[in-house]
Amino acid sequence: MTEAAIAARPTPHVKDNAIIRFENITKRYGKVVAVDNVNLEIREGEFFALLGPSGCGKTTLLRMLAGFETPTEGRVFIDGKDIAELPPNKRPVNMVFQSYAVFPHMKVADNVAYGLKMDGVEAGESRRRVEEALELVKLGGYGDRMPDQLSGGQRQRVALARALVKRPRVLLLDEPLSALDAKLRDQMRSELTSLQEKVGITFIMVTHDQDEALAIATRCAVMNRGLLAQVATPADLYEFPSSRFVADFVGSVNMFEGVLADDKHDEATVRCPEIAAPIYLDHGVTGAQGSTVWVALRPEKIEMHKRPEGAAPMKMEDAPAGTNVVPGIIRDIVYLGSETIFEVELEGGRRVKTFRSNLTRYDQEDFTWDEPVWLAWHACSPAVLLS
Amino acid sequence: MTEAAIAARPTPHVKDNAIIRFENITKRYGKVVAVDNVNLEIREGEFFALLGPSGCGKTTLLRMLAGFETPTEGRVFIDGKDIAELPPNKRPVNMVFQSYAVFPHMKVADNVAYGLKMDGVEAGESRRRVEEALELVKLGGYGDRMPDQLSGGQRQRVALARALVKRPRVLLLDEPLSALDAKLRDQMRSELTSLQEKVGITFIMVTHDQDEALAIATRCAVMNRGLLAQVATPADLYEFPSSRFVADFVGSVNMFEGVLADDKHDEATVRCPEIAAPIYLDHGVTGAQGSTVWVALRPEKIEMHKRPEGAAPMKMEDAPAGTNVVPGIIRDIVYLGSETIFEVELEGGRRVKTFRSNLTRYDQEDFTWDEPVWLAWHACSPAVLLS
Amino acid sequence: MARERKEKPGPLEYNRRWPLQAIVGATLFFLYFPLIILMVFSFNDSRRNIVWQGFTLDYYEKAFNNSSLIEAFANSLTIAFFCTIISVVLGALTAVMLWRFRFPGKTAVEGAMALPIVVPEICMGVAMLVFFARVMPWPTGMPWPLNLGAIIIAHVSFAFPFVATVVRARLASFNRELEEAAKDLGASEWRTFWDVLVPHMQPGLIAGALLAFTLSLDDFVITFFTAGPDTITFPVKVYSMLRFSVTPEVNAASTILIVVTVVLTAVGLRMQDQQDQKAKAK
Amino acid sequence: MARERKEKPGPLEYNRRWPLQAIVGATLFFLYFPLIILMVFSFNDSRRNIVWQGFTLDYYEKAFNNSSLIEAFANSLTIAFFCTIISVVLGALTAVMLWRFRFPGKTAVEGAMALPIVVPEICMGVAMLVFFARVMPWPTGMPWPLNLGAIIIAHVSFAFPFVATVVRARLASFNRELEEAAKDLGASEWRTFWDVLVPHMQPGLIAGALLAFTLSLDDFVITFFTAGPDTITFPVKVYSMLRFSVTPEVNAASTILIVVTVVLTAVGLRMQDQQDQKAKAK
Repeated sequence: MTEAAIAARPTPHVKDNAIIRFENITKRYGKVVAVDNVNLEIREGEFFALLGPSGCGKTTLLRMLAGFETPTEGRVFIDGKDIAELPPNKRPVNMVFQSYAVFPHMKVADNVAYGLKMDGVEAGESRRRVEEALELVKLGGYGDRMPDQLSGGQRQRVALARALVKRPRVLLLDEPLSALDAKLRDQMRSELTSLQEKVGITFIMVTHDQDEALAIATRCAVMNRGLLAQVATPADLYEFPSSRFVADFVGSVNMFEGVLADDKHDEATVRCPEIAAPIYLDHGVTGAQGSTVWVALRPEKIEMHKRPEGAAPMKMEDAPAGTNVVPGIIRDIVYLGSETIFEVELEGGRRVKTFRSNLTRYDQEDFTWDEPVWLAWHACSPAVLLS
Repeated sequence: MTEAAIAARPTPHVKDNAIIRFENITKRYGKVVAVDNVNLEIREGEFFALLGPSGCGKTTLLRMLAGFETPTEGRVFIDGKDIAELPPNKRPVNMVFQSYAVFPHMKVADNVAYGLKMDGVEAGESRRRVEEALELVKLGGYGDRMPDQLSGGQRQRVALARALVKRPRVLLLDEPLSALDAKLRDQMRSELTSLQEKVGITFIMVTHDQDEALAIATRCAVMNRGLLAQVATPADLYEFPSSRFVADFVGSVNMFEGVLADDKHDEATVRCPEIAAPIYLDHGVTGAQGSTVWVALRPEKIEMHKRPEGAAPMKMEDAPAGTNVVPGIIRDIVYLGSETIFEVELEGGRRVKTFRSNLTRYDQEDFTWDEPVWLAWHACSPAVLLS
Repeated sequence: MARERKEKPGPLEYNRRWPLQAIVGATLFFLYFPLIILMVFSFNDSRRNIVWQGFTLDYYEKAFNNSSLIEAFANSLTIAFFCTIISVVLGALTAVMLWRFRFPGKTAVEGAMALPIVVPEICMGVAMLVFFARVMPWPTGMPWPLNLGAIIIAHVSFAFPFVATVVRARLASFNRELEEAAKDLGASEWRTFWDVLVPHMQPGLIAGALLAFTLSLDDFVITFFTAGPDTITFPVKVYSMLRFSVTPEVNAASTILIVVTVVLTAVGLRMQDQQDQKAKAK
Repeated sequence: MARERKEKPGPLEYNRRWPLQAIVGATLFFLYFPLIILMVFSFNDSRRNIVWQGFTLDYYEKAFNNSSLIEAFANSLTIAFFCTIISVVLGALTAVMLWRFRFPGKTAVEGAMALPIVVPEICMGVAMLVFFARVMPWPTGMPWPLNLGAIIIAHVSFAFPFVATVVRARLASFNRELEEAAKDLGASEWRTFWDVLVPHMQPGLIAGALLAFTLSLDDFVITFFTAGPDTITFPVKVYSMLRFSVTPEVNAASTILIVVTVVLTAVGLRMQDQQDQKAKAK
């Protein structure tokens, strides 16, 4: 169940040792449980993402690493050492804050040098390392500027340089891209990954944006209401979600509730009231027969074919082996340029979303409103969820 | 050159008459030219979008219709009548403001009834129409709420109802979706289109978001620095842009500068310094031979194939007829779940972007970092731009 | 989420900082001690003693039976009432004008507006004295409340800039699209003003009115210089009582004035808070 | 874009509203007239006449040669200086405490803080008089500047709440992530306070200091009640000069006080504006 469709990013700098270990971490604020018995290991060299909706506890977890929150129960280890007693200014981690928190009354160079000054690094050495850090984030020559002369993206680079110049064991990033506009966000996304590859430091990022997590991270933890929902690589998260919450939160999905009708080692059948025909799967489900399951089907994995109105109804048996086919009618078309989103109404009234890339400029198969179509998907495409 | 790949939204309610006509409209603020000699007709029943970057003059144009700006030169007609002299409160148009501008000290029903009260509509009739308008925007029963008890999306519906209850000839929408969060935006997008189909009133929308314009509008005008860059349907805008500005602003694009080497009626060749082989096109370009042109290639229209390292270099001549093929090496992979973005470096160092839908969960062709590939595109895929 | 919680560290964190607590606590006590003594001794059953002799309301009774004190209080309320009305109208007009229009010399007007807030009151007093004594003497012997005219004018001159400032600040948060929306829906300029702008200004108008009222009620210096011999206000009366000796009656009168002022201000602040919270909820 | 421009309708639009212009213009003129007369007549070459007799600086010369006026001015500056220092320290501490910590009775302390701003000054004056006359008499005959102690304490008691209010408002805009960033980079609590919080408070501290200085410099009522016979401040001196008669010398002295105050305030506002614009640029 965990074979990814897409090659993982090559990560020669990821080592086997767990640089961070959360052990039975719980955090309560009065009666509210913000983090609920989390166990998690993060390996050295990873670019790890904590992903989840707001209020899921991801920021609390990150702030525990920085030392701004203390766990109610459980222990946090960095490099195998329990850091419960260390105040924020004594920990071998540094943080890039959501607002960047660049000191507004200090020059860029003084901002970057601040951490070194606190460590008592000698002036010449400090100057050299500041220079180096600014070069690293492509701000060489900006040392004499004041923060109010910088753009948002540049201020973020200052915050990055200021944290990296201290050569932390782990760099923490709190929603690093949320304050940037769309174009800059795409650019910083790839810069962050190449920066991490260059410095080889473990990065841990908190984000609520699934695109961001999928694109940047080597591994993600999805959180919901204080609990870890799933920890996996981006591709595994998207293609093999462990629950309805993950399937729904990461990407767009068509979800059908059904009953497990037949379950063998290498095939299974699910009957969903919303789909006339049973859904055929080419793998087993390891669930009790007759139990309720959910079938999650990604829109890009559904093919759409013309269904001539007069033609004899295609039977499921006639479909190519290993394919599920259901009839429907196109009810809405949203053209987005590179792709088009179709909303197809099945016979029972359920609407199913499907994407199509617009691969050619003309002569494209010409679907229109209220046109009858076949929807087809391969038996390996749906993910079956037990919770 | 204007045959769309995608069927346009069926629009039986669009009539032939021009409900709005801008005639040589220019607006200057001191020395700044905000709108520069614009001529534009909008037909009755259209959902028209004014699209462009901020400062392009689109909002000024909209505000001229509402009466909040007066043109420096030129004339504006509604239903064939010059409306230059009409103040805002006498015009047969209504507006939904960017901030919604719901009166905070009035109940929802009083907000919606305000315009009717100004028109002297009798109380019983007014109550009936307010009720009807609230039903239309799915806010039936919300009449007694105060605006501060409503969510952002609900407040927008109030603004819509307040404008529609006056049965204007034209409804103006100023960035209607920009203040909503991503999920709500998708939902309101489809609600806006179905609302417009239901009431049959001409809608004119200002937006800076190309996805929004493509998805909602029946026709768009792209503006740049006060000038009309192109007026077309969404599909024509995306597939047949008239200039580099439009190609770049609407969607993602790979743009190559080149020289028109050969130009016949039904084929043409462009030589681009960044691509080793000449680009072959299956249509003529109506440009002078030897002139500079730009080839715009959308990322989803580029196919990617494996290129075994040891194998003999494929020659352009060996490619299937009507296909352009160039070798490259994958430099970056951004996995986004439903699709993956590849950045491929050509031999000269130029990077080309291409999208691939992730159509199956496993057994997918497995591309990885630094892998040699062929990029291929059909001769009909690139758009050639003369400006 | 966590972001919200970290704003409120527990009491524990504060207790660790007891030196700070001690300093500030002592300061507050020391600085408020005089006021507390003033109030406490208005209930002390002794004319001259600073030692507590027992609780009494005698001095309040005396104060209420002192007809000249009551007359002064009536004068003060009348002056404050008229001053408030005039100040709110002028202040609101000025604020709207400064907010709305561009005109030559706008900056100068804005600066001039702030003057009465800044100018030392003794100087304002002298200026009023010179003005009403020499340039434009207010006719004497006029029937009440016309005899208070000079004082009212003087009070308006320092109160209305405060109103204008408060209303101007309120206007800064006005969303001009509301105005455009009203016009778009068919309202005339005048209707737009009443239906949209005035409701928005309302909290500012109320706050400004309360401010003008208390400023007028409490003023001593300017009134002292402007008032003729036959128009005594409450603060002036308290002052003149002091000239003979500090009696508990003075304490009682002062306490009444303090309570009236504090209550008015508290009501004003509460109203503004409610408006602010409503605005936030939006 | 258009959005910005619509905020500034041309002068034309304003001119259409001339009745408004006329009302407000007349008001401003009428209300400022007394102040203008006061200043103009300090240059008038006549002792008693309200008609212009010619320009002279005689009365300024006289004022500068009046040694008791100069002494009063020196006293005023000294009092204002000490009052400012103490008020800024106490005010800033109070503001930080109220902003930072939760503790039992916080709301009460916040309310109490506002009291001296609200309480009528005549009552403050009476309270100070009672306090220093009876409860804790300030030793007389002490060397300068110790003899000013009572006045300084009285001034601090009404000035420091203003400082606290200004600094508290400034702190509201503080981004707590800055503080966390400093700690994250290795700074101790104390260094964080000096390196991050104090620089942020700076404009508030300056504005508060200027406010305290002018409040102290200009105060008449409270000083009048607190001061012993041998400690005269500038406003009290002006008042005592008035008791004899309104001479152009008084006008000159008042004008000097006005100019000092207005200049100080203008400088303070300018500094705050610059800081605000910097903050906006971010």
